[in-house]
Amino acid sequence: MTTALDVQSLRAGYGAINVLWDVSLTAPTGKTTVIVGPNGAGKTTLLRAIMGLIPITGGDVRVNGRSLTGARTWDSVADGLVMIPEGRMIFPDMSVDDNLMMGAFPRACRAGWKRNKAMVFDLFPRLAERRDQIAGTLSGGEAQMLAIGRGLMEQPRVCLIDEPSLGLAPVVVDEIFRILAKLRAEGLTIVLVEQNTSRALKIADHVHLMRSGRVVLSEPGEAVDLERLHALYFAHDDAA
Amino acid sequence: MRHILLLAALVVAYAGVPLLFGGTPYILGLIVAALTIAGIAVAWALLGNLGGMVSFGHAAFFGVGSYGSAVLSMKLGVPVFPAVLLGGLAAALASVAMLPALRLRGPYFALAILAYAHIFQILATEMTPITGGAGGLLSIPRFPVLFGLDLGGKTGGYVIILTIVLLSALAYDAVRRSAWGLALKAMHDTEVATRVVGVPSTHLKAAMLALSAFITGVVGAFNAHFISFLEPDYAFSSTWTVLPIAAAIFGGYRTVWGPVLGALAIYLLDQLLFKPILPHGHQMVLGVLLCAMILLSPGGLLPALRRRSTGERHAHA
Amino acid sequence: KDFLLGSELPLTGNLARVGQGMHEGIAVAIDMANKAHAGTHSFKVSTIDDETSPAKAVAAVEKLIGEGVVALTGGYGSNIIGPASEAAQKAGVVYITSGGVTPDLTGRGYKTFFRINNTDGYALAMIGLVQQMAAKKVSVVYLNKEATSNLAKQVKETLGAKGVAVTMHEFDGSTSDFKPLVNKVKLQDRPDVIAMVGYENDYVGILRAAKVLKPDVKAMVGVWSLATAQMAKEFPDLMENVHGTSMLPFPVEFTQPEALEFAATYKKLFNKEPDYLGQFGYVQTRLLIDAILRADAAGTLASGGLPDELRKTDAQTLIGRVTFDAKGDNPHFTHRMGQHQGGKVVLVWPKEAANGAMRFPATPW
Amino acid sequence: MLTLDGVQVNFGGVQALKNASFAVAEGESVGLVGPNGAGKTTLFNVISGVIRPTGGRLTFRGQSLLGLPDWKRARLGIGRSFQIPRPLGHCTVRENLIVAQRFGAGINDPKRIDEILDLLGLRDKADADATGALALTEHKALEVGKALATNPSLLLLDEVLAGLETNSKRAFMERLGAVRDRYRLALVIIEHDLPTIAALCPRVLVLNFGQIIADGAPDAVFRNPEVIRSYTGETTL
Amino acid sequence: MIELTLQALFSGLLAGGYYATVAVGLALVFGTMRIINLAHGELVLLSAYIAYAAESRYGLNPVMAIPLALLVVGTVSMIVYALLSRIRQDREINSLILTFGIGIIMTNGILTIWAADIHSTTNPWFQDSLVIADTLFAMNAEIVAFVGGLALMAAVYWWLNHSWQGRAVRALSSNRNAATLMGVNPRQTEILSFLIAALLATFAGVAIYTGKTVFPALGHVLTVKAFIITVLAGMGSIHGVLIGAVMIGIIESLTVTYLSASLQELAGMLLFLVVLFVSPSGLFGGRRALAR
Ligand SMILES: Nc1ncnc2c1ncn2[C@@H]1O[C@H](COP(=O)(O)OP(=O)(O)OP(=O)(O)O)[C@@H](O)[C@H]1O
Ligand SMILES: Nc1ncnc2c1ncn2[C@@H]1O[C@H](COP(=O)(O)OP(=O)(O)OP(=O)(O)O)[C@@H](O)[C@H]1O
Ligand SMILES: [Mg+2]
Ligand SMILES: [Mg+2]
Repeated sequence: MTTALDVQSLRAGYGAINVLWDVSLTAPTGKTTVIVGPNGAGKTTLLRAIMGLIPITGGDVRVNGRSLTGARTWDSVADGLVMIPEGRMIFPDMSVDDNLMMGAFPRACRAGWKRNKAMVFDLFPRLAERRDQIAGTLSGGEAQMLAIGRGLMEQPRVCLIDEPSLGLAPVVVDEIFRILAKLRAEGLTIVLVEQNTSRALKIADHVHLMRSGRVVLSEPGEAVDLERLHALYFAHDDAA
Repeated sequence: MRHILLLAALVVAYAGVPLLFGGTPYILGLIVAALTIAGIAVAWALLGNLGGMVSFGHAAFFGVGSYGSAVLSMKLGVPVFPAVLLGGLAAALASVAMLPALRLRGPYFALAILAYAHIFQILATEMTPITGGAGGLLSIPRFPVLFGLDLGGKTGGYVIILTIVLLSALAYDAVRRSAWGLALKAMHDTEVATRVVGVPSTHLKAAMLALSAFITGVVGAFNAHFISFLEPDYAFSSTWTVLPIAAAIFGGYRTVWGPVLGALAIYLLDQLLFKPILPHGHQMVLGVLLCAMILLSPGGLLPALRRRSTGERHAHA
Repeated sequence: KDFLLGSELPLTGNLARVGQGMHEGIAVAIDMANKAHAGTHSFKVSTIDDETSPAKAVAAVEKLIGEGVVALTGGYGSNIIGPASEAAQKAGVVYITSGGVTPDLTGRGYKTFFRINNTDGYALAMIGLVQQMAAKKVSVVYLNKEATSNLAKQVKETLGAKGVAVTMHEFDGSTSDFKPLVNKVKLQDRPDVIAMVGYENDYVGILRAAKVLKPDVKAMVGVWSLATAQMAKEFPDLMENVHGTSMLPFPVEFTQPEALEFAATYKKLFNKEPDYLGQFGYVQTRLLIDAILRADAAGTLASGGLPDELRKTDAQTLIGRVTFDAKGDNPHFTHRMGQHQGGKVVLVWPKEAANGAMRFPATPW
Repeated sequence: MLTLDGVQVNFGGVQALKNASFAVAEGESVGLVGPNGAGKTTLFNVISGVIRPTGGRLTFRGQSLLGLPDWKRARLGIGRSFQIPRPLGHCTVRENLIVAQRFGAGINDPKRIDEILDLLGLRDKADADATGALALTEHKALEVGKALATNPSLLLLDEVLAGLETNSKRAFMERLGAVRDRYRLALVIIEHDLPTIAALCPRVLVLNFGQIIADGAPDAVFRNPEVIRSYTGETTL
Repeated sequence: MIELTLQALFSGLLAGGYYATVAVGLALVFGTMRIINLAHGELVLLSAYIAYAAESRYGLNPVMAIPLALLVVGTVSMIVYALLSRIRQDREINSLILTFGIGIIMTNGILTIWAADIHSTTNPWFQDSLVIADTLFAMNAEIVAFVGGLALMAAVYWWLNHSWQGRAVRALSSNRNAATLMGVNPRQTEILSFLIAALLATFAGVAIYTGKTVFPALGHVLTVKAFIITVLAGMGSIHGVLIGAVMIGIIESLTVTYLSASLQELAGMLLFLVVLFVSPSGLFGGRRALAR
């Protein structure tokens, strides 16, 4: 089993505020790694740091054995490391269609844009209906679908997903988890941040619990017990 | 301690400067010109910082104020001081014509105001019977002699414009500290969110526009009576927009005194230092200065000085 | 003895070009005076750029007076000369200029204000030429600035009184495409002559539009910087046959020794042929220097005798005879009209000054 | 208290609301659910005056809201939150509430502001910059706080619980209930989390394609086949 | 008089072409970096002066001077970009002031190097008239400028809307972080759009040199006009620029023809205001979300 993503003693934050305190975790190739944790634990910050959206102040991130130190976001993306951010990170002034086309921007994905777009429209018919609408006027849930669809256009090899079910109607959440299960079956490396713990655990190969910028629990998916996990959410930060 | 310093500054400004430069009308004239720019700069910064509206057309208010006051005093015989206030009022009234522009944001607003300035200038040129057309108005009444002080002279003009600038800055400060100021600050980029908690944002912005226009109009009226001459190209010249903006930003437009400091610094440096050294290219130095300020201390001169003296960073607005 | 003169001129801003021209003329006058009086007197001029701004012109005048200048020569643009000369009047210092022609300036009756040219002189020349052409219909195309519209209106009134049909077309300084305007003249007015009153780039614009539209006119006439060597050189194919005010022909055919020396000095200092701006600047400064020397000799210079001495002026100059009336205006001022002919400027009006035949009807196309 | 009668909203070709009619009584709590893009947020925008309906009527306490600008509606007692938090620019948390209180409620009552801060657990963030240093939960709390500071009688909350982790969600929900009871507010809340809705609201409205397709008690509504097909899917209470 | 009207419309169209070629570079940078480059007019002017220098000194046809002008204007553009990219705080207003300062420096630099005289091409071909159907008159220079400008604008339009890089440029301006997540290299992309703006400025400069007169103060005039048209068009809309510019050109020439040439500026301004009040984000401004 190879390691697709290897985070070692990572430190990062926003300006003077440090958020991540020596975070270490790994995501094996072809498996689904789930990160859970209370609000403000630093999950999003971790994903951003991996992608290079915020500077890393300590530690290292390796993707397929290569260190990302000094690498820029766009280089990582070209190498197949993709993040699906929450729905606010769409291109608000562009049409739905152009948003999706931007997903195919990395050179390797350009050839397949037709097929991929058809697939996205198939998954989210709502987006097909709204393909010419300016993305900034989409409803919250529609924007979330767009962010996911756009990420799929990027043909990820390692995919970081931040709370894909946020603000979506229950039927669509079902659909999202079906997609995730399918991607997992296809052998994609997934790092999933999700608040909907019970559903996330169902597709998890491995689970990490983050709290206050630290990883406080790492277990294989089948070993995790929901009750215990929730208890840990609440436990006081003895380390802090 | 603060109060003593303040008092000392006031004494120096009101008594020291005229005593020192009373004999050199050239220098005093430059200081008056610099303070004229400072007055507009304060008004511009008030609109820009509190109202969140960048204007490229303050020349419109300046021109309307100066023409309003000049025409009132020349054609209707209104005494100069009331005429100056009425000139300010005329500029505030002119800002009412600009209310539709409040719907616009950012560069859209800035340019709409510029268009207004142009229109007012053309009106001043075309309304020959009232404004004297392209030839303008000559021999506009000067400020009168009051309490033995000839306010029409350089020293008198200095005292008047100094007072106008001080009062404007105080008004700015008062608004900024009020609940209105807080609401205005809150409106930046989040106007809808501010409205749904009950803030009548358009009214507030209109009030800021009118206040800014009023101050600019008064400054324009002062200038008309001080130099005793007007013509459309001069009264509505883009200089009255460009220099105050440069001054406000150079000095730090998010502070109350930055624009004043900026105007004095830019104008006096340019005229006293750069012009003698580089008679033709001195404006180039102004350009270099502006660029350097933006790159080295984007908050402006005043915040930079404060940082140096206190070692602390100052917050927004 | 050393004399310091002051000069306040637009060297930057909208009027930079004309300001520079006058500046050169002043420099030539100073240079020639220093040569003529070498050993006895010397002259210097302190120049301040007014940046084409009235307030800065006032400041400049105050500064120069503060430096102790004997008198001021310079100024361009009536709107700037107005306040600037007012500041000079207040200090009792002579201000002599050729840069502002509106009647308002001399209308103030200042004791210290002098000028060697005026709107009347330009209007006379333009009207004279148009009459020489026996034009029945004239279209005046003019810029909506003070000096230009005053001149245009004067031309209209005088020609109108003489039975010429005149139509007026005002335009704005920002106009860059004159085709609609010229087309209107071409199709609606059908004049014999198009008279233009504006600045250089307006002329280029109007002439270009006319060259494209080819209105059925017999002549194109203008004032100010039109019949100049500079224009002939920069726009050879546009200027052919165009008429404009010009004191001297080009290449300059000087006969008087003063004129020859002027041209030589100009060439030496600036390495180019003098143009009308330089001439005016030169003449006003020479007259000023003469008066200064007279006042100095009479011992009245320090006691404010310069204005009176200037008023006594009666001289033949490069621009003809100059005297000053009580208001400081030069009643003798009449301009001449030249025509671009094959890269040269030939004087064609008045008859006395003409050094060649007027080509008529003739247009650049 | 609030009645909507045939409210319509069109965005170009899109009909975001067609003929929406319902009423909310004083002190009543209503859950508003429906598929994504059903028009829920649009409905709030119409009620709070952020957008103008293309047709229909709406009244608040007998007074027509049509033609009334958004800020006047806030002063009448309609408070709302935004789905994507919108803290007021360049202000601290407390200043956010001060602006809302001064302008929305027309009073100056620091005690009440402290009360709201406590109630929403924002006390220790009171002087933090509202646009920068807040976590998601705190942003959502602030949204509620701004609305509360205007002294509303009707509170419109748009997905204030979304994205919260289960425990925080439960805690926040309890706070909301307490706030509502404390100030005797009428509440309309948009939420995709069915148990939360069921716990907070005795009545649920379901919107689909801009139309109200169900209205009633939660268990009844969530058993409606049309609601299941279009909205809840496999998820049950 | 139908002839008068037709010529007025034609002249307005051609004038609009000039306005558009000047404005489109500004609009591109405005649309892609949300930066109003107040030195854009000076860049255009610089190109015109390079053409002048090449023609007067080496007798080069102005069109042949385009590569040289492009080199100079492109280099200056890169300096402007390098300075702009150092701005961290209050980007919108500070970039305005920075480019304004650069504009002052350039205007005075041009004044120092080339003096205040007016210049235009001496090549007679550009001034020769072209007559269409005996009623429509134009200068060759105007036709060249119009056709060339149109072709360039069409190319830029296509690039921005249908090419991968062009889309990336728009994405970057819409949401910078999200764009990098799509693999967009921001710096490279911005430099590209700056260079294309420089190309447009170069062309516009040469077009103005051949069809109009140039003088140092012109840069500022061009910037203001271009800025107005850009705003009229709406954020970064290329076809909006063309339509807005032609609207302004035509309204101006109609005003000259039927009212007075001294009112043409007024007419343009009024048109500008009317459009903005009807549609606050310009003719083709993107509709942004109201409230979520
Ligand atoms: N732009 C920012 N500037 C300063 N601090 C920030 C910023 N964004 C987040 N933070 C802070 O960083 C910490 C971690 O935030 P982060 O968004 O990573 O948490 P999270 O685990 O993703 O939580 P959630 O479940 O709410 O999404 C929080 O305390 C938050 O306040
Ligand atoms: N300006 C607009 N132009 C076109 N369509 C719009 C516009 N604004 C909103 N819409 C559409 O109107 C519909 C209703 O949007 P609304 O935000 O009310 O949905 P919602 O019910 O709140 O959905 P969600 O649960 O996803 O937040 C959506 O399909 C949206 O795309
Ligand atoms: Mg998060
Ligand atoms: Mg919604």
